Amino acid sequence: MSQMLSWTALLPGAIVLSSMLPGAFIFLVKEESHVLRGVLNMFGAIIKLVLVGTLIWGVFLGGVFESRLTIAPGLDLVLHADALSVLFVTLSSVLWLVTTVYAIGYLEHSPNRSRFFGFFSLCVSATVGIALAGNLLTFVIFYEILTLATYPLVAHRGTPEATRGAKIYLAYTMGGGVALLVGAVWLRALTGPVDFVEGGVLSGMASTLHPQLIAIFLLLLLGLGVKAALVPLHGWLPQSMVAPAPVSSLLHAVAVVKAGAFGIVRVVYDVYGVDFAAELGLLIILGVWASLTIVYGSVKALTQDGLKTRLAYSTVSQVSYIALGASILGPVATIGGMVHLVHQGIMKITLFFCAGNYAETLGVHKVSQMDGVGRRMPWTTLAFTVGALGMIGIPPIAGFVSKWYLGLGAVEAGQHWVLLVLAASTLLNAGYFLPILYKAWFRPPPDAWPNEHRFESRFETMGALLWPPVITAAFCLIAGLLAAAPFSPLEWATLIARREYGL
Amino acid sequence: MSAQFLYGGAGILLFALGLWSLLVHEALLRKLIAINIAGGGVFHVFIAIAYRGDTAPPDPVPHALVLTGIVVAVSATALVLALHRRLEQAEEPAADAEVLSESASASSAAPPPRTPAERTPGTPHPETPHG
Amino acid sequence: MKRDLALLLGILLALLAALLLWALHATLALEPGPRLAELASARLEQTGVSNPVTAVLLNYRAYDTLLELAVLLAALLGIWSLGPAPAGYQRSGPALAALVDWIVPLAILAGGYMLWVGGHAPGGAFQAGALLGAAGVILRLSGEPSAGLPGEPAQRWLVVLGAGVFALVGGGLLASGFGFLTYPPGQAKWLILLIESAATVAIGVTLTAAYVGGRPGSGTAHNGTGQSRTVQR
Amino acid sequence: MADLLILPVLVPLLGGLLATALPVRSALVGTLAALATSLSGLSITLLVWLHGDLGTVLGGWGVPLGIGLSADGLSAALLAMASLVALAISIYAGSYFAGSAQARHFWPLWLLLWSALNGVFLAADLFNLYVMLELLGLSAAALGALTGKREAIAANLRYLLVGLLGSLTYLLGVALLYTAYGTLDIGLLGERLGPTPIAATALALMVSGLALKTALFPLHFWLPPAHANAPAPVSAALSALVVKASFYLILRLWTELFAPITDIGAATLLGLLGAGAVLWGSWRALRAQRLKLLAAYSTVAQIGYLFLFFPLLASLPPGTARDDLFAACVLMALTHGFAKAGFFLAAGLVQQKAGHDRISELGGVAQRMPATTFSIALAGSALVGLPPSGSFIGKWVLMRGAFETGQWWWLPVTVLGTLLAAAYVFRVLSRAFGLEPTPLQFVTNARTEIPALLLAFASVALLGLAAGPVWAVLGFGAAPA
Amino acid sequence: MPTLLLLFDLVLLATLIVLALAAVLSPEPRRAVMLFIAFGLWLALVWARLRAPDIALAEAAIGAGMGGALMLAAARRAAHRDEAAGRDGDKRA
Repeated sequence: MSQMLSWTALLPGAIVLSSMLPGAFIFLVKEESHVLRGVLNMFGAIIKLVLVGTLIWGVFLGGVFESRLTIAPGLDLVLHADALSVLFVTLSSVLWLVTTVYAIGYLEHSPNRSRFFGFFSLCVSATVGIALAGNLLTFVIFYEILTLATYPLVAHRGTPEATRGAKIYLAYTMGGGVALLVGAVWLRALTGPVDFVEGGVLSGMASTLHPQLIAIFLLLLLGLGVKAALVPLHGWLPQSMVAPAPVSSLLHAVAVVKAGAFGIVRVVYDVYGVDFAAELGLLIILGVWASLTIVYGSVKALTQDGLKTRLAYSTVSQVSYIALGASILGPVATIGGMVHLVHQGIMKITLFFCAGNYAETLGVHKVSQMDGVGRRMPWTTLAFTVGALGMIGIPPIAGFVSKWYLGLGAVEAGQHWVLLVLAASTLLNAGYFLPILYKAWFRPPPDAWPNEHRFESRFETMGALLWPPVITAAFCLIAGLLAAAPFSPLEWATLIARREYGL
Repeated sequence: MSAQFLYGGAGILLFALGLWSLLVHEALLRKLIAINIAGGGVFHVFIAIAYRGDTAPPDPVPHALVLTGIVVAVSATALVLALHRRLEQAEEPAADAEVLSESASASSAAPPPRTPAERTPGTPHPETPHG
Repeated sequence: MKRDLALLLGILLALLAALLLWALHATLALEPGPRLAELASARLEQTGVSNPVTAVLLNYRAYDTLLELAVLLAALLGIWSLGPAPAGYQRSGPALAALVDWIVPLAILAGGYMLWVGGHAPGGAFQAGALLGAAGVILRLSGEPSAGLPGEPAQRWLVVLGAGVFALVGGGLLASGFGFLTYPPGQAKWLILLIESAATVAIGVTLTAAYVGGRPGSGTAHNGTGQSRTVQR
Repeated sequence: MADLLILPVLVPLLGGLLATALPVRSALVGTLAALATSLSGLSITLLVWLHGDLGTVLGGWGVPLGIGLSADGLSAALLAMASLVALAISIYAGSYFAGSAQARHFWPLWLLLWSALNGVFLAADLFNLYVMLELLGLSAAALGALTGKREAIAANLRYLLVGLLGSLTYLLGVALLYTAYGTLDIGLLGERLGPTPIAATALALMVSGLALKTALFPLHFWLPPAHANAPAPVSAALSALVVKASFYLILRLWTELFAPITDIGAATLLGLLGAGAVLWGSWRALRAQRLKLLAAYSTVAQIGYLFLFFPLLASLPPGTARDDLFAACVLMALTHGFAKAGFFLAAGLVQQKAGHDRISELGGVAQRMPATTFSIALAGSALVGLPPSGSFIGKWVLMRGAFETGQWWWLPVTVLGTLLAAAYVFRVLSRAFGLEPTPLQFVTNARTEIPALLLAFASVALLGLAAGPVWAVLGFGAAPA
Repeated sequence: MPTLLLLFDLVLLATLIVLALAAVLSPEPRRAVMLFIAFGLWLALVWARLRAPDIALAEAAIGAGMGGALMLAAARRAAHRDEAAGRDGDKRA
């Protein structure tokens, strides 16, 4: 770091550290000092938001932000902020603040909270690191740190199921991580240091290397597919629903799953380059695999009675929309995929928050127990409804925007079969969300809830549990209605697409 | 200088003999004798190549090396024997209790518990030491 | 099975020996020349001693000898860490007692001579130390449980003496600018004598203590199992 | 300035002698000597970093007669690791042996072992190395048997015999070299040595003797019982430092002294043995029922990884690619040193508190000591080679080298080894997430948990994110590969 | 190399090898140690022949002497235990 440390070189590093350092201190905080822990958490979240705000403004103006740490000659840890990374950083920072508030409320009297919030902050730092990674080595490093940081969260409760779920989670992600590592090293051996460059790096490679490049892509896809929950590799997601609600919501709806999808997008756009990938026929493989997952996820969701497991399978299918968007050649489909990255995040986190509320307040874990929930907890169920309808793709909620652009992009690229996939999945979404809404609003509530808690708050449940889902539901509406406004997810996705395709 | 080769050769034979005995015999004392003989062999090689006929004075450097080697060998022997004696003592109560059960044979201390898998198949390696 | 495993090993090691013999022969056939012999004797007079082996031991390669004393000390510390000494031997009969009264002083005297003669003739610290050790062994065998060794504190200082003097002389020379174990021209002889005598005493005590085989604990030692063993026949 | 080279050997030796003479105050003398020794070791490393290789001949007689000391990049790096790890072990041992009768026996032997270790790293004379290896082996075996339990004594008895056999084989190799080339100094020998039968025989003898002492795969049988039954600080020193000394010698002899005659065939043999060590060691670690036995088998596996570098180094011409591989090999050795020492120290605490170290019943204890469990987690992730640890960087460069030299068969070994390592590390860590009561605070006993935590942290963050200095000390500069 | 001297050397070395073989092959501990001490002394003799008197003295005094004494004590203990075992009808060597 010989050159003068201008603040543009410090910002990306500061964003990653803004949650890592408080996290490290939280480990040392004594269990009973809640206030200190709360302050550290909120301090980290707010600082990160402020930094991300300046980053958005800087990147929008075309500024270059890069922190480079030379681990060893030829091995650089690079944090580079480009349009794509800002999208994911903003998503995870905003949702981290909301989830922290929710988690503080949710874990009111549970044990081991210092440990929980310590690893929670590490997790977000890893996610932000993945988002800001400037080369393949940094990406792999933060990708593995994410695995290490999420394992204790999944196993947090300590029950035998939690340990079993965590073990399955670890088996999948460790295998994926090793596949990603081998692919990355193979690519590094062929082409030298692989920095992410908008438009791709490999387009100029000699044709003799093409078979190797295809093999490398499959390896990378295998590694990333585990976290992106592509079909055969998704087994860990439903199993790790044993984790507490904040973990399921932030990690398995936003951080971990999106890291995989984000990785696929990075590899396709910034390593291979879309045109070169299409030339090698990789997009077809990706497209088919994503479509399979979309349909499979929705079908499995139909039959799940557990509310969180149903949402988990819904996540499996929804995340593949992003992969699908990346696999269609054309800026419009790219916009659809990118914007779905944000929309799916805010919608799914709302649903998981609501699921957490039902479990915490009424002891309702199964869909069959949700009769008349709307009457008892109107606000939470309203937020759930907004999220569910958004998932199905009903305008004006955000989900519709991304499906619309995906469909448009598919038509433009001449891949009409994608429309069929979108239509089928929309129907299936309706198939597993509408019954829940019907039960919640129109069925009479049972005489006694399985495990009701009376909270002394004025509203239906504790404030810290109620407001987060309502806020994120509002985000869904705003992202849908004001899609054309500046700095909306859609506008930013258009900016990304324009820079990726060099328009 | 056939004398140097003659004596050096004897040294190498002693080393091989010591190595063979170390790998084959079970009893610790025999292993210890084997190691000392092998050590003697190596030192003998040094002294043999230091010998430069009856006229010229021999090369003092290998002599000093061998002296150091002998002292090192004897200190290692002393430590091995002390460890062995302590091992026998540790087995002693087992022997006293032997009146009750016939399992522990006093004559040879039971080899330390070794799962069969630990013996790497095929490759010769020094056996477990017991009295 | 044991029988043919031994045979197989024998054949293998015979091959190894043959290989080594062939390699040795191939080398000696090339007349590899006097090695360090000429060089060592050429600069002998600067070393302060006339016996070439002692010159190598205490001047050219003094560092090795220092470490060798450390090895001896490490072995003794290992023995001491393992437990108290076993019971001593039966009081010897009058004949052996009389013989011992003669041999032990003689051995000590011979050790002193061996130390002194080491400067210019075969002998030296290690052989002298071995003689002192032999005296200790004889005392131990003739029923003296402490084998002529003083109490624990004194034993610890004596055992440390050899390597201690050596290291301190080396350190002193290093501090005074000559370099570690680089004797100033005039004083080489006296420094070597000082180191050798300290080493002789240390080696004698160490070897005897090693033969006693246990911590210089309190009173008659009984073995690890707590009950006092009958005196060994 | 090169005269200071003797200090890292002289200071612990004098400390050890003083600790022997004053048993009552051995802990105080030991700790002070430990501080002074690590300072002297680190200052040597600093000197080598600033001024390049240092060399001197003791006694002022010039190389063929006198004994040379030398410190180049490789020895400086290992000396720095040894100084830091041994200092942490000394602080840990201060509290671990506090008040026990073993303390007076531990400190003198420990300082002699440390002196021998520094001596091995600084020696430039083959016979001097033999005496150093003997002192190292003897004091290590004596320390290992400190607990006095039957298994410990039997294991260390076998360790001592194996060590003697290894040293004698090495000495016979030295004898043959002296016969042919008439000198014991490594530098002079390097100039005179040519591809003759005697040199090849000497290489075979010396390397097999040292392989026995560094527990390379088929010759590893003695290591697990010896390291698992020793007291915690001793097993940390055995696994992290003593085994490394023999490996360091093999690396130095193989790549420098015997460079003219070491070809790809012999290097591939070492690689295959290393691969065997990785697989067999990891498999046995996975099946080990005791925590310290798991750590010992993990050492066998990690030593295997280090030998995987030999065939790659042999097939690359001297250049930045080869320098990177060499530096990565050194980095993995250093990281394993820090991580394994941290792991053993933490495991020792768990054993001390639980009274046993059977993995299946460690859940409760592990949860009540968060700092210790965190050290095991950090050290474990460094042993597996997960980022951001130094061994991850090492494995990254190892795999890249395997791809670039076309020797792809080392990849499945590394991948399988990493997965097996992840399995046995997380088998231990999953115990720490039980339904035990929440621990009151992070650190329970500072004087023992902080050293273990710092060692584990160094292997992960320090070497993982700032491995640049390793390249710099080895003199490979920052030329971007 | 005058034949007489060669003959002398051969006899010297042959005895050395025979002593070593005997020491290695004899199962009874005390007998083995005795033979080992004889081997040590003979080795000292050989080295005296090779004009290395200091080392011959050291080998005799330390190698055969001290080493032998230590081993003798161990051999006697082993012999006692063999007899004790012998008395109890367990014939294991």
